[in-house]
Amino acid sequence: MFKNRAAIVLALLLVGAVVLTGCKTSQSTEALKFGVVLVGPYNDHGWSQAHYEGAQYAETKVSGASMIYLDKLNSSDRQGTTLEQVVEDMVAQGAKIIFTTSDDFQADTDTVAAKYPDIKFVMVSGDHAKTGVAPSNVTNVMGKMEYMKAVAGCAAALKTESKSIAYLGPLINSETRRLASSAYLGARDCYEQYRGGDPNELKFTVNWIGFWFNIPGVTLDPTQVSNDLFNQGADVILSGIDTTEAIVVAGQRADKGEKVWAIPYDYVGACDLKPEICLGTPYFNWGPTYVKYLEAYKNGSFKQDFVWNDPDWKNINDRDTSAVGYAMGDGLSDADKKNLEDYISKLASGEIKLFTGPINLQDGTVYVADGQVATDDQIWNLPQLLEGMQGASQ
Amino acid sequence: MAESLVVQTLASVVAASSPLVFAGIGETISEKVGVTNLSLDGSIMLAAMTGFALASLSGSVWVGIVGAMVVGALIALIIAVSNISLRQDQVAVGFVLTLLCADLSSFIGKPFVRIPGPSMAHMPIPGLVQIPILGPIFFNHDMLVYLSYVAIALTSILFKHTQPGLKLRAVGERPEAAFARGINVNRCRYLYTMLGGALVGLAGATYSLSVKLGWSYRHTAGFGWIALAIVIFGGWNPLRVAFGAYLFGALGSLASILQPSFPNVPTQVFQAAPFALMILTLLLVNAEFIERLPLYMPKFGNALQRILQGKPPAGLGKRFESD
Amino acid sequence: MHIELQNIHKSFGTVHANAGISLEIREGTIQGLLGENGAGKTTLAKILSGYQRMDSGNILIDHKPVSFGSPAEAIRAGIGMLHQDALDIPALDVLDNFMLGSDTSLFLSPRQAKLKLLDLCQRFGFALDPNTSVNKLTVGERQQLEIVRLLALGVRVMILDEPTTGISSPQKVLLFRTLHRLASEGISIIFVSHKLDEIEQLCSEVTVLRQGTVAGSVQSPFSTSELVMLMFGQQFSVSPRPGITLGEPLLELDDAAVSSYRLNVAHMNLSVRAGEVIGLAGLEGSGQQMLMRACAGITPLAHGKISIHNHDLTNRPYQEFLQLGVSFVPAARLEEGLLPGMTLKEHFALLNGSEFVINWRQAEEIAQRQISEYNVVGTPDTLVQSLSGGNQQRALLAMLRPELRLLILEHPTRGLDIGSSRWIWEHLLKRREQGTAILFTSTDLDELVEYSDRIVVFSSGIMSAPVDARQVSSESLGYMIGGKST
Amino acid sequence: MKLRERLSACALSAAPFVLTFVFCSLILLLAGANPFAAFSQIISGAFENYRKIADVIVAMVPLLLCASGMLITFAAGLWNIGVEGQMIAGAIATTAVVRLLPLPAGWMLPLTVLAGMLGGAVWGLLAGLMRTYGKVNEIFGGLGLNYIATALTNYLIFGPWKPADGATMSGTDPFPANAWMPVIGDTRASLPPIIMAVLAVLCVYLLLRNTRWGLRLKAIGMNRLAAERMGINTKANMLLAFAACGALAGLAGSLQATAVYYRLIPSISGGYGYLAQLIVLLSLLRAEWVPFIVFFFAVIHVGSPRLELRLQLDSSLGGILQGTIVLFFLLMRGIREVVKRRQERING
Repeated sequence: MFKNRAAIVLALLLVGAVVLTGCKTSQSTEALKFGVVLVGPYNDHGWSQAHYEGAQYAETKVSGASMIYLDKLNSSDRQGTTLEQVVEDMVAQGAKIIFTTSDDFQADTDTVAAKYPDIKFVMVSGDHAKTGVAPSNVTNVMGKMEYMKAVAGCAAALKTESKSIAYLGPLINSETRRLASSAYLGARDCYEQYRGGDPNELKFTVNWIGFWFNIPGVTLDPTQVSNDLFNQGADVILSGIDTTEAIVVAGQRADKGEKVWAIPYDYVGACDLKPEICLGTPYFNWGPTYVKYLEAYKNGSFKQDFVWNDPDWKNINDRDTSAVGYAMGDGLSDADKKNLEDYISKLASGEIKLFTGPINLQDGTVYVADGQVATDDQIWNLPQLLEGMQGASQ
Repeated sequence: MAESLVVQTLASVVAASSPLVFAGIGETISEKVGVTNLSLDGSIMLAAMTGFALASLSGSVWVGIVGAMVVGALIALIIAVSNISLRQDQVAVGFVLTLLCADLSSFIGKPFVRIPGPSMAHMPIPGLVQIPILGPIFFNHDMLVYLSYVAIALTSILFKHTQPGLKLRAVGERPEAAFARGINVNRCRYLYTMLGGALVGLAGATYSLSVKLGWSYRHTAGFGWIALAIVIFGGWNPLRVAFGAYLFGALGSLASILQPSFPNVPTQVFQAAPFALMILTLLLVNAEFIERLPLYMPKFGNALQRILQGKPPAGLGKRFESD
Repeated sequence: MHIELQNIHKSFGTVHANAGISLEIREGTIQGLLGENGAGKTTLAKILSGYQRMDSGNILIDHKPVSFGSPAEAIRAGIGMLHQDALDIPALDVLDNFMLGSDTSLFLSPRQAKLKLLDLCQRFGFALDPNTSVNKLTVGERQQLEIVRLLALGVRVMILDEPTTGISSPQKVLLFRTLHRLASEGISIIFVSHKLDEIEQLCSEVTVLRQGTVAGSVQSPFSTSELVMLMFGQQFSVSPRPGITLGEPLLELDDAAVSSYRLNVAHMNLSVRAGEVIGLAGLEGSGQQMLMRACAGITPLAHGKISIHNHDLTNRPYQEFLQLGVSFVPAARLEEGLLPGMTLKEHFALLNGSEFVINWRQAEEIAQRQISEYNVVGTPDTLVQSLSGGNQQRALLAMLRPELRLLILEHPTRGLDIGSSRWIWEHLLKRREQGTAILFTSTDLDELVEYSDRIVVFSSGIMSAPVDARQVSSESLGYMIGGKST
Repeated sequence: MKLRERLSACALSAAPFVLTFVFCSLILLLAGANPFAAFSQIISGAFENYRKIADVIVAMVPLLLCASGMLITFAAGLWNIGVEGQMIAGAIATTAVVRLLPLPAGWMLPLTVLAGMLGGAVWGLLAGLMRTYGKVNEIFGGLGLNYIATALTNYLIFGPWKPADGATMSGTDPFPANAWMPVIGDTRASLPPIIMAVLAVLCVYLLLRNTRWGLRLKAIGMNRLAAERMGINTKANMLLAFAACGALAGLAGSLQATAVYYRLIPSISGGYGYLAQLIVLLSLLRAEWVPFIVFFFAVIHVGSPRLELRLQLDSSLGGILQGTIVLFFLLMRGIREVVKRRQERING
């Protein structure tokens, strides 16, 4: 008797579970479901988490919006799963607009978008909408992180005592080259302006690990590379990768009494891991961007475009308006902060223009002639690191 | 400048190699008693996750360390049970556990990914750290790094100078002879396999609490395989295994230090280096010519052979059943 | 110590190895335990030394019942055993082996142990270097190490299982002298053997086992015919050596040398004619194995020439030797000869035929035919590891090709009872009549003398000139093996 | 008595599945999730519609190919852990043919298949040579070669075969249309790979059962020394086994490139090599069981990303399911043997 009842309860539970999960997928028509495809873990304290929280922000700002996400979509973490499968599943769940958030997804986004002409795609960090390769339901967006990288470089130059700054680079492409170079230019500017030094005596080393984050056996181990960069005499390390190894290693070494600092990347809260040695974080603030596209979808104004968002120069840290920002770190002294604010205001006013000539490429060829300012296209497609930087360009 | 670069780099190498030392020594103990624990890659990962998670939850690194050691010992226990008592192929079970533990660490460890957490306190040893060159290289670390030295020394003494160590070696070399001498072979195997597993677990904790602080998805993947190869390279001798671990650490550093100097060499060459190196060292220690060294060089051949070659314990993987 | 065994039973699966054995051993005597292979001697010895558990029965020491769960308990009770194949650890050195299990303190005390070892060695005239690795010792020396080790543990009863297999005559003399001396010091010795002459020489009393039961106990002096009767339940007559005409020269070794990192054997000259039987005598590891493996094409020659049937095969691949009709039957049957896990049928299928797709029916037929022709107790679907030793050897012979020029056998009758041994030799002699030359090793000197036409003696890597088997006795052979000429 | 025995045998063989279910449920509860919801998501993720079922078949193709290849090496007693690398080598060779040879449409696909098999075979031979002539255990040799193959792919993708608009982890530029395997309807499945996979399993089944080479390999696996004494050239046969397994794995890699991704991507092997290893362990080296286990594993593989999408659970649960089943299977097999032996002792 008792056994029977247990079996019935079990069966009911099973049925209930299936029904419940089935129900979840069909909701009221007012809702706007959107998909977010992340390349790394949603909680990586870096690039992917910045997107994840941006999407969460959009959920609170756009009525009816709700997110479906899949993280770690890369060929080594989620082997055998393709973007197409993910999009298919998201569409099956009712997603109308899908954010694909890595340059890795660029080619696949085009293919999938062609298969789903009714779904809108926001492809982050790519440029196929500009080059005309992408189908018309794909748009590109990116933030002008170059400015914030320059600020980061400036912070590093303000702090360095060994006159040696290191940049922990991911893989080599035009995006990573221009970001590393921006940091370099910012460092030179500030070293000259605020510390009165000769920028040529600054050493700026870039070490590439091979991907946006560590994949054992595929990339170099960023923990080890960070340590080696410090061992070689750098005392400030700028992270260009999606994850947090640089600040973790710096924190570890600071605990040993070394005077070292780190500047993490991507995620506004990245300094949390070791606030006292953090010189700040150049971060992406994706919330407004997500809101913009969701609203555009709702009122039917979504169109193909290539957008490279400036920061909101009125307040680069305004979470409702600015695409990129710079979170000050506790490692900066008040004087440093003041200098940094000054530098930011000069960038805002246009008094300082990054990528102002003369700029030579690493092999010595002139890229921007003396007195000229590089165009956006020139910056976007930077073919090499700049003269004076150490590290591989290709 | 150049000297400080070398000293600093060597100090990092010593610290970064300490988990490999623990894992290599643990595996050596386990293989020396006749049981291969192939699950190292997964064990280390699961132990690293558990260690960090427990340390974060409790606020004490030592809770994490003990937890990680328990995890390592339990995984070794599964291998021991299935091999000794249930007569299953230890390579098969070890391989399954490698994959399983890695997945478990991802699943259970999800809430702990890249959160700030406790780490071992830096603890220079007063006095010793002042020794020029050696001081900063060896005595300017944390407790776990010093424990790795202790592990090397104790294991070496255990093998060479103690009665339990002699029994352990006998069991691994010829279980039936050990049994004839009054040793409880299977109990001995259980015991040391688990001890070895606990050290493997400690290696995991060392990663997440001392070397690669915190936890992230597949945080330590690949190191377990290298540790397994180091045991062969080290010829099942704790001192040589430790040397192998440091050598691998040093060569890894060399790859990242050299990268900027060779901008034309594709970075992938540096990235694959540890594994290519693993194959090369195995080819070297197994090479036929070492077998013949005493023939080529009557004088030093024997000594050189002993240095280069290590014979696996003869009873490795051989089951023993009395009756 | 006085030991009494009452009604000991022990089964392995369906085999009743000890079926109610009762036995008494008085203090300070040398008690023989005689029986052919498989009579249950070793099982009984292992039970008494705690290595195996009995199914039922009683063991009384000084009239008090005891039971041993492990060798440790037996040693604690004063009973130690020397196994047939010395159970030591070759990878460790002599001193480590001596210390292993003898000390209860945490740290080893090698200096004290060394003194003790050397002292014991001196008492019995053994020459053991504490620091050499055991795998460099001879079988006799390993035995000596075991004896002193057990004595150091305070053993009062010592069981020796077939201790004279593989040791030289001088070592045997030394061993017997040692045993007499131990007995005179009050230590009881149980001497397990299937060799009548040794029992007669050494023991004061002998118990004969047959098929797991006691066939009888006899006091010294013994009558050989009575012992044989007890052992086999019948008498054997020695078959007369058949006259044979030797054929043309078949195997030629010309100043051949083989080297391994352990041993170099040089200057091997041998000419074997078709139908000739050559026995290779020598202690284990004296070089005879290397000669056999060189003749079989397994080990390459470092120097010199080898030709078979007028084909120069120097450093040619093993396959060519096979094609020319050379076959090698190793002693380690399950390790080197057969494929545990495979059935007899699969073995025959593997060795017969060359077409890509196997004709299983044909393989079954061949297997069935060979099984019945060679009296193998089994079916085509029997897994080889479940065959008894004698049947494995028969199966190995059944798998040989019918026409062979040269058959090389390592210890063809090791571990077999007399009946099986005789059957094997009948078969081998049939082959020699068809012109197959036979090269074999044995540790049984009688076997060498009885079946060989000529005998070659190896001693520490030096090969003697062949001697006519009719002109040597097993005694003189024993001395030649030990490096002494008669 | 008989019935009782049969029932207990039945219970023992069901035990791994039950235990896996219990174990994974516990883990899910620990993670604060509803186990039933999780399992039903996996099932529905694999069977929801015909396109999903086709995805299961797509995942089955490389698993079948790799598992059947591994049956060959396992028969010879070799633990070919290098299947991943052999898949990658096959994919690289295929990509080389597509990129470097301007072939007419009809020639392209057959040639990519051959190139893939050749590439995989060469990579397999490398591990084999290290094993037979370098005495490096194939586990370490194979594993090292896996990492080297991965590095080689990355080098090609970030170096000589860089896409026109910059290198990324998403791989080379897509292949031209003549190097795309045709798909069935609007699914992602393609017929020729399915046929090749089925043929591979069938051939390996017959090879191991009825051919002399298969028997020789088994002999080597059982006792290499004895096989050598019997006149079998063990080194050559082992190398051949490595090459054959490599060829099948290479074919799998080649098909991943021409029928799934339509380009070379990093880690194109997708972990299928390791998964196939588990499958072969579970099959007890019996080819006839492989297709069923492959199907089961493919369902989990295709269904588990759902956990993440719908329940915010890490999809590594799929791997946990697969691993635990094999582990419990091995343990239960051991327990069954122990029980059997004990009974024999009592009865005997």
